[in-house]
Amino acid sequence: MATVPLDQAKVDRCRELAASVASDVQSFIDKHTTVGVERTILRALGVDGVDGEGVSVVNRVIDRLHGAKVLGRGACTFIASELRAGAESVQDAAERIAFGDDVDLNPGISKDETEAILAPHVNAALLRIDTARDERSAFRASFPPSPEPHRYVIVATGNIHDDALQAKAAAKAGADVVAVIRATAQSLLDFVPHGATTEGYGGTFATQENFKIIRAATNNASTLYGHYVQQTNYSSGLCMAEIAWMAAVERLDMLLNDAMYGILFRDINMCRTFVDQYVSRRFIARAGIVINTGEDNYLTTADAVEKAHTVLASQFVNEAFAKRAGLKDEQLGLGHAYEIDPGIENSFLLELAQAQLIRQVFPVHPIKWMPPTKFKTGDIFQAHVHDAMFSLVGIATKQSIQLLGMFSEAVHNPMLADRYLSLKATRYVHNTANALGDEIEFKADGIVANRARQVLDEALAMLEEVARDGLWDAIGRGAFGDIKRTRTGGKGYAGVVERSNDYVNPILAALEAWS
Amino acid sequence: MATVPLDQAKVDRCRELAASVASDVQSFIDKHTTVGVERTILRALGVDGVDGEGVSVVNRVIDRLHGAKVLGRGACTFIASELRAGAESVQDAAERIAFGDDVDLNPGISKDETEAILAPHVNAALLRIDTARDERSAFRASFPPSPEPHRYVIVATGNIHDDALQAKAAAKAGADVVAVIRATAQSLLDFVPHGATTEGYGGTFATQENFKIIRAATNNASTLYGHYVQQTNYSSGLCMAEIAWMAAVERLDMLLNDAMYGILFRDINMCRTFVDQYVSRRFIARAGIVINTGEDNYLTTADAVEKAHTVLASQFVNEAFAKRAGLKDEQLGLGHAYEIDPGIENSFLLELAQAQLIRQVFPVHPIKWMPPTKFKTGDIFQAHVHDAMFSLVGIATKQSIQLLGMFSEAVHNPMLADRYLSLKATRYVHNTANALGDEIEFKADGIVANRARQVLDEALAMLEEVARDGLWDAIGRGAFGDIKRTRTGGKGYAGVVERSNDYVNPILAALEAWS
Amino acid sequence: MSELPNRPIKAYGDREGDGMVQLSFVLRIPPSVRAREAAKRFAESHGLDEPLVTTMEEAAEGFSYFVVYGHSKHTVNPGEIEVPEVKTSVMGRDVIEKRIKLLDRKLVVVGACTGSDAHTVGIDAILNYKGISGDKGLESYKGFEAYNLGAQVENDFLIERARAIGADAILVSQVITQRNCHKENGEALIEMLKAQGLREKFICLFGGPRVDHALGLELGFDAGFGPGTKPSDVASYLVDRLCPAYDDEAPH
Amino acid sequence: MSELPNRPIKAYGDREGDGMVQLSFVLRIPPSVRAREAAKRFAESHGLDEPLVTTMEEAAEGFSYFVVYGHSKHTVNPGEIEVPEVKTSVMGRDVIEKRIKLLDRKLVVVGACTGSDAHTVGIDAILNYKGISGDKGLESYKGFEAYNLGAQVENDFLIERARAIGADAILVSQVITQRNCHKENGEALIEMLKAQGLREKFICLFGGPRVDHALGLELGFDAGFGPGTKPSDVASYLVDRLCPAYDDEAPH
Ligand code: B12
Ligand code: B12
Ligand SMILES: Cc1ncc(COP(=O)(O)O)c(C=O)c1O
Ligand SMILES: Cc1ncc(COP(=O)(O)O)c(C=O)c1O
Repeated sequence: MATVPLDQAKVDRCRELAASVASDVQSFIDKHTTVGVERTILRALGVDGVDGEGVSVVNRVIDRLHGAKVLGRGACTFIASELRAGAESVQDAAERIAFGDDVDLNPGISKDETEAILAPHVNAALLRIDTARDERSAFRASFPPSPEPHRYVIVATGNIHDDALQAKAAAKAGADVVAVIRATAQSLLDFVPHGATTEGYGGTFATQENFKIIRAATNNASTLYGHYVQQTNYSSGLCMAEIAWMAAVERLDMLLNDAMYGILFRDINMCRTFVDQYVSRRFIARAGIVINTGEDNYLTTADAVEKAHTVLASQFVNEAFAKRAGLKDEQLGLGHAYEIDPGIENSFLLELAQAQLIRQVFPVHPIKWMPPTKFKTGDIFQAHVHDAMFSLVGIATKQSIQLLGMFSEAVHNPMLADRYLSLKATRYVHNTANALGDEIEFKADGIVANRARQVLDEALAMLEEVARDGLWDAIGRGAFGDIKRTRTGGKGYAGVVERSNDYVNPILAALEAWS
Repeated sequence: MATVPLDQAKVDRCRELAASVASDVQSFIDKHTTVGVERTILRALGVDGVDGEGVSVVNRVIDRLHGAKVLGRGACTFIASELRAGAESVQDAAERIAFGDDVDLNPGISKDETEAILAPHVNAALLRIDTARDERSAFRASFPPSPEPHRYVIVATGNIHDDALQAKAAAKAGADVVAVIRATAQSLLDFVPHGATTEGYGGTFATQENFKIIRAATNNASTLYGHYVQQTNYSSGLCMAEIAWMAAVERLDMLLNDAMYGILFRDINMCRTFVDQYVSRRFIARAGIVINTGEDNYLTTADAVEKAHTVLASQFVNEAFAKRAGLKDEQLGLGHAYEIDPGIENSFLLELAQAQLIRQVFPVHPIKWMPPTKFKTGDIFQAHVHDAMFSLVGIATKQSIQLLGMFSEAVHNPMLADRYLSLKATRYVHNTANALGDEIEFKADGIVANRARQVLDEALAMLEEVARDGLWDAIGRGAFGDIKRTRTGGKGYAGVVERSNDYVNPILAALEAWS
Repeated sequence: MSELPNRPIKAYGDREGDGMVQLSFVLRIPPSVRAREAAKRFAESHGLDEPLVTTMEEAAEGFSYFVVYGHSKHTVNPGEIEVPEVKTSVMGRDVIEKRIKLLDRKLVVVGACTGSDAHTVGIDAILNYKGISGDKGLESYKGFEAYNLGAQVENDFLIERARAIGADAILVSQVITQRNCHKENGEALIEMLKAQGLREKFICLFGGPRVDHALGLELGFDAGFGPGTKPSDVASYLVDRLCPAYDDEAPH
Repeated sequence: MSELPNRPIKAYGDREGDGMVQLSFVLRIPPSVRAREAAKRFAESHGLDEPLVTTMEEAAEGFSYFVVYGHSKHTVNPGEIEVPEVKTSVMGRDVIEKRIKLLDRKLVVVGACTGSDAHTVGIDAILNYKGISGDKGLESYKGFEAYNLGAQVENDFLIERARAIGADAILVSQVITQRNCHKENGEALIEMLKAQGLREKFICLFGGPRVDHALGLELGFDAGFGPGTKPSDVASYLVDRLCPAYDDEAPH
């Protein structure tokens, strides 16, 4: 296979530096919780439903506890205390906390007592995740494995029923993975909408019911068309962890999940994001879900030639965080993208270099290869060719997951025909050049090899700096995606809570204890 | 540069065999002339114009001589005899032969006398060609050379004035070469239409006036857009030689011209074609025009995987014929094409192999790379991607001239927008992957290398057979393009004439004497 | 075919009824703010609501190329569409051979690409042994005697040959369609046959990439065959027209 | 702009007046002979003569995708089109700086991508030093003081900041256009300014990939800027509106 020269010592050093970067942040994470994390734990324990105003019970519970400044003990403390006080079920306990007049917000209950009371519920919570995972795996195993790159398309009508139709259409046309894009502003909502939804701007709300509807559609499509169709969504934004749990129990295969995307691209507070990403990933690890990180996005705000190394550096950081959350390499779909200005001479070679470098640095990781977007214009014919070159690099460098480019990228969310034509073109390119990567070698001192060397060197230099300054400051300087954020700025900071000494979270503890 | 393994001994052997194939046919050629050849000589001597019915004077002259069964002496004999008899000019002499009542059809005039009488006219004829060539070269030299592959597009409105507009449009969009496609049935006409034409099915008539109009337009475009725009047309069909002469004096840069295309694809008689191609090429050689051979066509009627070697074998034969007509390697734009079923796995690799093999076998030849046509469908989006892969092979294997694929190939002759988009996409692909060929190497024993070996071996085996049986019989068997033709079948056989002992053709002699 | 909706439907972008269509064209005006507006209005005149001009580029001096998306107001009712279709259901090779056997002679067919048209690949696919996409040509059947006259065949020559060999069917291919020359060539053959009182002697089939059954009928042929036709389609049609049915075969 | 033809023109394929256009769409019917005919009629209803359905493919179960070429009957008269255009002619950097100098203070601008829109690349291109395609952003001018509030900025916050810094101009970017949310966001800002009696205090500019001057005006802004806008366009416009002209400059 065509390889670029790779100095393994440098790669090892990058990993070492990233590990230290992540450890530094992890020490913060381990001392904090967030409203999102606690809501997630409630959901995992089985709390469900909305009140008369359509507000989720989990939000009511956590808002109350947070308002009372007692969330630092962890939601479990209060559930256990209500159960002890006679609540019939976890749901009942939650409703008492949410709506009850006489709820004890400073219960005298020890960590041990809480753990003991919740033990059966914790077991049930874990069993639910494990069962969903095993069910998904068994179903998936009943189909032949799809060749890589897996072809990933998005649907985004705003109406979940239309999305289901589009998902099946895509599956028939050869899609291996279907993502339902979220409504534009959902990531800034500090709650997860409830039920099936039929209205959304720029995408469809991620709700548990919507997940169910798409899972039914993709499973149906798998059976009909004889290949397994993966489902994915976004564990990102202010409800990162809750969505991770929903995805776990609704048998999703993949999730967009990144340690820094929300900070950079959604202006979500760093402290919040770091804590949330950790907990979300603990669930993801257990559920056997593959994550897709978002480094591709950097190249939409920063230049893809100058800042290519920031993608690689960030991937090491994402990897380091993921490891701390128990994810296996096989679950790390690190993201990168074909975003170099197509007008640059030999840009195809630079893209080849980057794609191949990342393939080699992360050899067993299900690398996620993202299409050109920024330099797409409304000339759909030209855009289609641009995507073809992208697909060619995808197959030549053996990327694992390929999000298909759409010729209408600069126009609208993809429509039925756009997706159909993209799948058709991609199938052609992948098939006609299937063995290309095995057929060629790169010249030892050529453009490709030198570019790969350069990017690794620059990533290493950058990681040295980040490790020296700490991630907080690096982000403050605009190291990633040319975007600067401050430690206490951004959305959702108010939802970050320091854990008190008697903080208790037996579900997280169980996830952490699991290998 | 990425190369395929090439056994030079086999290549040499192919050339040797092709030479013997061509020599065998050449001995026939040297003993014959045709109505087309003789008309060409008249044109070269300056005979021009049409009669009241719009029939060219050259046709009238030759028809009369042929009707009288005296053409075996060569038209020059009669022109000289009329000049001796008092004709004021060559034109007058021709008109006397064409329309006169008392013309001597069995003149007592020796070869030497004919040559002596025509000497000044022959000199003028040669000077006209040389002047046109030098003018073209000088103009071309005033522009920077265009990078290869030269981008070649066709225009084909049927109306020469619209064609001129389209030619300039294409030049602005980056075309290096503009071809005016001929009207559908012109190649079967045994005369060249006269004047500017505005009606044509499937293309525009090749006439001397039309050549002038396009030359003016392309020269104007060269000046406006700062890069030289080459003009090309078809020296093919029953008037192969006449058109070659017209192109020579009207300063065309290239001509579609093949030793066998007319036989196979137009069912033109072999004897006729072999003689005509020889004489046409003698003019082409002197004019410094680059020819494009038509082996690409084989892959529209025969399978491009199974019959790839027939393309290579035929190129050796075309080369051998061209050498016998005085053409230099630098004038031999041997044709081949991207016509493998795009649905075949690794078809891209097979195309790479073929393109690279031919590039290496004919290293200084301005190889002509033709786009997919047969497997194009009316899905213009998919067709555009198919063409992009073709362009990529073009740049990676450094083809010299690339006829651009059109996404509307299965729909209509290209329109303004089709050409514009094709040029745009090709420019992108060539630029983005400019150095690809220098960057990669093919695996020594891979699909590409083995395919190249196989094709060369098969071509060699085929040439052994053709040399053994002779070209006449090989064509009779369907060796090229799966099409069978017989020696005396096909159109235009009646126009083939055995040269008599006193056959005289001082123009051809001069061309033959030129190095 | 009765499952087609019998109500007006709109184009489908990604939701029922959104009417989304994509349009591209060139106008002879240079790119400008007004040119963009002209393109928008031009699109509107086609019945496109809220047209979005996604591209305006100078395709040539004084010409702009546009891509537009818009919501088409128009509908079509598939249920109301009547269009002639070749009725024969395709038979297997054995059925074809068996039914020709009942006739006790071979079916003789002659085909050509007529006029100045030199595109033989289509007619070759139908007649020659090789066939297309694994479906072998009529030549490959024991029951057929197939003559392929090739390209650029004049109508009178084709008729002459058909008579000479006692053909059951004449197969005409026309690929070049510029200014409807395929229709002229096809019609001319039928006229010529009629003039010679021979029309009824042959089954006449018309084929090519721009041909459908309706066009074949319109020009006076018995049937028309378009893109994707397989030799077995043609064989089935001819057998259905010319050979007796045998008992154990379902009627149609 | 007077050079635009003042007569109805048709689309141009490869000859004046041929009207050729290309159309693609999906209909919710499976591929069939009748579906092809339905596509043809659907194309005809858009005013396409002799529509040629070049592709019919099953894009999904029960859906067909079509590509059609046809000769459009429609015309548009470019001469009749009146469309508002930003009038300023673009100035060089030195002219811009010189004219701001005449004002004796800096021009203060504040920009943001408002509502839930997170697409900052466009407003960054206009405001930040880096600029776009070699044209540096307003920050790079000595005469400008540029504040970029980034993404997802609420209208009230934007107004508050504009007041606080004494802005001359407010720059709003809107990229997401689903169901016209960009129009709503833009209009809401203007309404809010009006309600607070502040509309006249600021020059208000609207921009984004689906924006043009007409839309800007429609929503109550002073101007609208679309795809391809350069920082120097915006700088020129602002200088033209806010700074005195100096003598040796041609009037406009
Ligand atoms: C191959 C080809 C050629 C070859 C033909 C070789 C040969 N011996 O056939 C060569 C290179 C010689 C050639 C030349 C030209 N070609 Co050409 N050619 C093509 C091409 C690429 C493919 C056609 C093909 O083989 N299709 C495959 C066959 C299997 O499909 P088919 O013909 O549709 O046949 C099927 C059905 O239609 C049906 N069928 C067909 N006939 C019949 C008959 C019967 C009785 C039945 C039952 C069924 C049937 O069954 C077949 C099997 O399914 C097309 C573009 C394209 N991709 O379509 C252009 C195309 C057809 N050619 C075109 C042109 C203009 C020419 C030229 C005139 C160009 C020129 N000016 O020089 C010349 C001249 C040829 C001439 N006088 O006819 C145009 C036609 C435009 C138009 N619509 O009028 C096309 C569309 C290309 C283009 N975009 O310009 N061409
Ligand atoms: C980059 C990008 C992103 C980045 C944004 C990063 C960032 N910080 O900006 C990321 C990855 C985060 C992103 C996310 C999303 N995106 Co986005 N994105 C794009 C993309 C690829 C490029 C946009 C861009 O940067 N263009 C380059 C700039 C320079 O151009 P511009 O914005 O037009 O700006 C120029 C002019 O318009 C003008 N201008 C712009 N603003 C202003 C203001 C003033 C005052 C002036 C004078 C001029 C001016 O000047 C600029 C310079 O010339 C487009 C697709 C495309 N190719 O267009 C999709 C696109 C815009 N995104 C889209 C969508 C739907 C989303 C999401 C909602 C998807 C989802 N559901 O998750 C999310 C959510 C974002 C949100 N809430 O806003 C859609 C929008 C569809 C629509 N029309 O509504 C697009 C078209 C993609 C698609 N086909 O679906 N996206
Ligand atoms: C990791 C990650 N999360 C989320 C998103 C987008 O989701 P949202 O805009 O809903 O946060 C992206 C970008 O597509 C992403 O890469
Ligand atoms: C050598 C050669 N001559 C001529 C032609 C076509 O010209 P015509 O059909 O007018 O003979 C071709 C094919 O395009 C060709 O390759």
